[in-house]
Amino acid sequence: MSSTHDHVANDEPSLEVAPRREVSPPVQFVTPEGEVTALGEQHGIDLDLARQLYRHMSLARRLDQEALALQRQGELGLWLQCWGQEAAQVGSILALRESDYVFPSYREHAAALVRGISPTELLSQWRGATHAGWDPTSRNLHFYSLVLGTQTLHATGYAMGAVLDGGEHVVAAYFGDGAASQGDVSEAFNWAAARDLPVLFICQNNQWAISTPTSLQYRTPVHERAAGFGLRSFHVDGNDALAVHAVTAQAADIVRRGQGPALVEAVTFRMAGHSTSDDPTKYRTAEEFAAWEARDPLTRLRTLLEHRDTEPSWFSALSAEADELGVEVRRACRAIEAPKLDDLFDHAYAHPHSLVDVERLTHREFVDSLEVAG
Amino acid sequence: MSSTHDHVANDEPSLEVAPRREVSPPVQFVTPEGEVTALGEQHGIDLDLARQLYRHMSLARRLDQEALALQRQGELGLWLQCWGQEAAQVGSILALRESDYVFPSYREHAAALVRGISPTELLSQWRGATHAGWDPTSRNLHFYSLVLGTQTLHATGYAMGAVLDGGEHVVAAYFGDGAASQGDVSEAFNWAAARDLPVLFICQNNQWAISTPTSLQYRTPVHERAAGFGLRSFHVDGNDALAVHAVTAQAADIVRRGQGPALVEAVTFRMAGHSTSDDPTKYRTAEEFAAWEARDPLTRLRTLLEHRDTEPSWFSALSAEADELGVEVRRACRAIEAPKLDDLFDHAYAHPHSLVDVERLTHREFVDSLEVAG
Amino acid sequence: MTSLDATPTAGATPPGTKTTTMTLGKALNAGLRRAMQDDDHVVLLGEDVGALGGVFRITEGLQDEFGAQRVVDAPLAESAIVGAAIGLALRGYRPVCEIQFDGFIYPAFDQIVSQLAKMRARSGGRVTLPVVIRVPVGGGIGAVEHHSESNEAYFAHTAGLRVVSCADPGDSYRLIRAAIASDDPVIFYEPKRRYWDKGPVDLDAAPASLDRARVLREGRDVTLVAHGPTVKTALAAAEAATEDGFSVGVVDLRTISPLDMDTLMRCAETTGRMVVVHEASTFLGIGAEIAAAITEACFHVLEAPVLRVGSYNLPYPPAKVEDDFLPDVDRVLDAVDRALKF
Amino acid sequence: MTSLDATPTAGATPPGTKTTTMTLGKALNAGLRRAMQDDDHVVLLGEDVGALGGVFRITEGLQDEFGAQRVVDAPLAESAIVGAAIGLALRGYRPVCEIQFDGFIYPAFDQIVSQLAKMRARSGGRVTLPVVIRVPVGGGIGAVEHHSESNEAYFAHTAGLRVVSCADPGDSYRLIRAAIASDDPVIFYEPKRRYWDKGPVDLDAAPASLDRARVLREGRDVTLVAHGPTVKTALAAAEAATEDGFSVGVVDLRTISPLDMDTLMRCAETTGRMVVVHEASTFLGIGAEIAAAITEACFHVLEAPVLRVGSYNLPYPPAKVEDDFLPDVDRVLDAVDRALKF
Ligand SMILES: Cc1ncc(C[n+]2csc(CCOP(=O)(O)OP(=O)(O)O)c2C)c(N)n1
Ligand SMILES: Cc1ncc(C[n+]2csc(CCOP(=O)(O)OP(=O)(O)O)c2C)c(N)n1
Ligand SMILES: [Mg+2]
Ligand SMILES: [Mg+2]
Repeated sequence: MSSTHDHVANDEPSLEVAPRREVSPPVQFVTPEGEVTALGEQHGIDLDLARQLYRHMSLARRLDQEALALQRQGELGLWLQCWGQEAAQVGSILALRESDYVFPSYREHAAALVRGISPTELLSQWRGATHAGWDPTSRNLHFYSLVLGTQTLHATGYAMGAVLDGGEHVVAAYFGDGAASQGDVSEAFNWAAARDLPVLFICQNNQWAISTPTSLQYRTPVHERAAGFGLRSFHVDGNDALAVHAVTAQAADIVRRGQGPALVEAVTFRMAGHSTSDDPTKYRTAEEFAAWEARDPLTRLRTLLEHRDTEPSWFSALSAEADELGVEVRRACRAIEAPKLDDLFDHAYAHPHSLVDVERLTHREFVDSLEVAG
Repeated sequence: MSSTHDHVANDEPSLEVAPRREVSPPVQFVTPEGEVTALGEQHGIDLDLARQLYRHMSLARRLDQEALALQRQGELGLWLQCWGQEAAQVGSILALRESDYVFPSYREHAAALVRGISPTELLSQWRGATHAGWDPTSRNLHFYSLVLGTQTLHATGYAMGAVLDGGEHVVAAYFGDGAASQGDVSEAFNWAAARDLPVLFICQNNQWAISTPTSLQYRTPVHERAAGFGLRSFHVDGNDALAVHAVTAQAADIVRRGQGPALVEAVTFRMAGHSTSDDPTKYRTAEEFAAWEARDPLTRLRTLLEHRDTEPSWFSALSAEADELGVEVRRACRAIEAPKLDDLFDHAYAHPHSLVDVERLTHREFVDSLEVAG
Repeated sequence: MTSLDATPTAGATPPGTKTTTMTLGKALNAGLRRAMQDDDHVVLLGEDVGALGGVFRITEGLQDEFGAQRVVDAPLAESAIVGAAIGLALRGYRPVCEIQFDGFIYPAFDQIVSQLAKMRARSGGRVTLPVVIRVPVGGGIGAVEHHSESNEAYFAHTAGLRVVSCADPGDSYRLIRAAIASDDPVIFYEPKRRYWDKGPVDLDAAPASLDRARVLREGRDVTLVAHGPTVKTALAAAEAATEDGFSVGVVDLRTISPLDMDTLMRCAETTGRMVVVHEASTFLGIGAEIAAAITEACFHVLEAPVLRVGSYNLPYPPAKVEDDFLPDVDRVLDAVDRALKF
Repeated sequence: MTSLDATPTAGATPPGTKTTTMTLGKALNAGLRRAMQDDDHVVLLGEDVGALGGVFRITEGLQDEFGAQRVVDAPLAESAIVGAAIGLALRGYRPVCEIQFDGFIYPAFDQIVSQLAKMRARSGGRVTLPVVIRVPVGGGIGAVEHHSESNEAYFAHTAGLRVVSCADPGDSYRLIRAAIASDDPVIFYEPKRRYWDKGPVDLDAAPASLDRARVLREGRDVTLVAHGPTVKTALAAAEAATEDGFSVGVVDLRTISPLDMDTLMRCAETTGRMVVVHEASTFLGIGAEIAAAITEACFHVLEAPVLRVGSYNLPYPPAKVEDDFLPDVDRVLDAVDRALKF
């Protein structure tokens, strides 16, 4: 192809679309040391809110620890800790209205507690007694979605319905840094953006998807990607509950006013292994853990509150409340009963299904025959 | 939740990631009227290249028209015209090396002709004689992919293999504005970007996906989305063959030098209906068509060449060449023979498969029994 | 849990006062319109279902009548279409999705199989997902690859879904309305090569049952079982067999999940011989299930094994050879002969 | 077209010189290592297959040995994993994908069914895609939803794929190597609740055949047909039946597509009674195909219908009730009884 240009000419002007300016740092109101940043001062620190956040976070952490212990004792089949992500969850869900429907992923225990999900409801799935522990309409919190990213499309459709119904809405969907790689999530970004749907995407970027670090997952942070689809985009220190709350509130406000979907990327860390089956020492260092331990979301808020005159008695009352919760979690867990397969035949279809009816009968007869025999 | 902030406060500073600056206009070297733009002058206009581009584009248009006629005569089952997209296709594929493996979608007839695909190879699929008309390795051009977007992931994997092999590579994948909405395409962007793979994505944005306009497909143009994933991003007037060539060459150069994947969005128009089964008057206006007719990629280049002293004899020689191609297309099409089902039993598996063996026999026996009977 | 069956008999459409003749495609269009008029929570979504009315014009005129909020041209992403439908259903809507062609349903497979099918069971019966996924299905129209597949077995094997296949205009009108009225998710197959077939449609007819097959023709010697596009083939074969002196019955399955075993057993008992005809490949096609289940239920009355006529274990071939690939009258008659010879 | 069968008999692994005892999981690991040593075009990709060695540790140590370019931690996207594997195969590689759990294969369904399965046929036999998709499959480990499914029927019904299911350590070692050596795409099922079962593995054994079942136990009265996790169940049931005085044979299918009909027919002829056992739901499970095909082939020698023991037509239930859901020795024996009573 002799007549073509030498296209490697280096003196040629760039024809490229100007690359985006540097990544914007996450919004931070309170430093890991508990100091208020300039932005935090500008925004103002609401101590009542801070205490409310701290309380929910403390209770969530206690539940998480109890559940871990219960799994180790064989009372739960599996547990996925939310340790380290309490600020990202509590800060974001508290910034929504209770009427806002929320689609969690599967690690949003702190968010679920804020919405009033009881220990029984929360643990029954992990005890193997049910696939979904609660009635989603009662608290406007959908049950967990385990197939990664699928819930972002459910949120998109739910938001379409909300628009058809009229009024102001925010429909929120939580997902992780790993789930963000699924095509479903991009399809949800795209549809929500194309039709200005009131979806608020909340990505907890906890640096890991099981053993896969974000460096292998993507080239640009998730909020950059979302902006590329035309979403309003937010980037926040996910271990700073006050910042997460403010950012989520602002994003939700945009969404609620019909200005299209938005995404909040909360930068945080999964302190535990992926689940109780995981061994994180296989793929990450003690240094990384230590660095994030120093950024603990509870410590930071406690320091701030202590500096700002919250009484020790307030903390000890909270501690007692957490102890009570611990007792309740242990009691509730052990009390969860296994369902009967017999009942499950009623749950798969809304209308009678002849095959299921036959199989229900076959199963009953078989069980009866065993009882007769044995 | 009385203690929470009033988060709708309008005097609050914005916590949002700064939105991207305005969309960059597409690169243009030659205006629809055939004038060279300042950027075109700066880059330099290579008349030999312009003639080469014009020749391929003319031949492609002729083939396209002949195929349309053949479909109307019942010789082809279906045809999807590339009318209007000749510059986007010829300009881009000519900027690649012949050793660069290319994954087309299904409308890349002009690109296929440049790569030496014969009329027989090109038409046999649309005559219903085969699903894939050519040997992909012989011209480094994969056959068409009809399931939208799937080929972008094949390109990604192919590029992984190329990296394993070592050396400098560009693996190209064509797709449309509609296909870009598929999760697969986003997954390909993401993987290619995360691992710096040598993939060049070429999106022909022809404004429509069957009856769906881009305004319903997305909020931001595809090159913006790609940039969000971390791809090097280009935006070009897809009806300006010289600009498409230069932009693709520059993008390919970046990719070849291992600087990661890039995307070229070529803005063009599907002049015909989606396919010969489609009726575009159902969903778009005559004005829109007329506006794009005025931006015809061939006219523009012809005007330029005429202004720059290309002899009329050169055009008439080309016209004669196109006539010859027309004759060959008609001949070739009618000569394409239907395969035998019998042979297809050999193509589904590489190794013997007992069920297929049995069915091959059953089929033969059945056919024989009919012959005996009838 | 209430039965959806509003009709006393599950036989052929009873003639009503408003019976008119129309194509199967138009009957579906009428059924969709009627459902949208009756319930403003019915919304349609899919690729090109709006101004174009879908590539087969099944939704023609509906966007004009009901607006772009209820007849939604979706972005080009099948997973998103089904995923969004699930969300709409969670919000109380009754979405009807169109998948443009059979071969393009696979990007939505995860949303269908992991979410749509299982969400009710997952929720312990608390969540109801009245979603219909309409799929123009099957071959015989000379189309390119991916436009002629028959994939009902995948969904029939998936617990939590209902799978319906319509065969003629009158019944299609009744079945699509029943599918939309169902609180269970339904995969609704439309035989694309029969879209232009005409037949009587009673616009007053009640929605059909979603668990009853139709005996279109009683027989004494052999029963042919078909659904969707092969019902017409089976009827033609039965007619041809009459000329050879055999009495061949025809059953239109209508619902593939669940199967109407009562009707199938009754026919098997009557004829002792059964041939299942479908366009999907025989290996693990619905004929395998019918053969296995009928053999178990009617072992002592069967005079021959239940035979299957389907397509071969090959990807759908290029259009020029599809006639040899699809079951046709000759192949059905051949199977009838074989059944009779056992 | 050459047969992959390098072994003279398709029976149990013949004892070799390098026979050692290891778990099924370790045997697969050894098979993968061996394949990677023998051919540097073998590459692994999947979620967490690198430093972690996969959630079941089947790829443990392989990234250390062969590097991160040949043992690739993929981004979290199954469609991309299979799509990229297709591209790698087009470039001349032999990719082996890991899908983390059975229930997460569906996002890749389109790439598997429309692309991987059909590309060779599409190309008229010009393109070869030696891709293996490894899937830890089935229930019985007390897992949460989506981690216990059995979905082999979807892929067995898909022309263009081979479907393999391994059952014990020695055979798994031979089958995984055969799958990687195959020029056809293979869906390779690993019975996750048997990963920790120990057995002899002959590291010198040749790769297994991909079209032969194994008769693990000859019987005179009834033949049990199983694959993957239910092979052990079937063996236990056969053992128990002996105590009641019955001679029950066991066939391990090993390959589900194609089925080894010769072996199945021979067994059906010997015993006249057959029971198929699998974890997938019976409705349109592989047992349906075996019942239909065996009944057609052996109609006159069958003394009872081919019976099926599988799970029910429900989404996989919560772990606490999975023992009632899965076929166990009691349910197999019940079917044996029923078969004997016909
Ligand atoms: C479609 C799908 N593929 C694979 C899995 C298995 N899996 C469960 S969690 C997980 C990692 C998720 O990472 P991320 O989204 O970052 O969430 P995190 O666990 O960090 O909260 C994987 C691979 C799954 N649940 N769904
Ligand atoms: C997965 C999938 N869904 C639907 C289709 C049907 N279909 C074929 S072409 C097309 C429109 C494609 O638009 P675009 O990507 O913009 O390409 P263009 O036709 O404009 O070249 C559609 C919906 C398909 N081929 N694949
Ligand atoms: Mg994560
Ligand atoms: Mg387009």
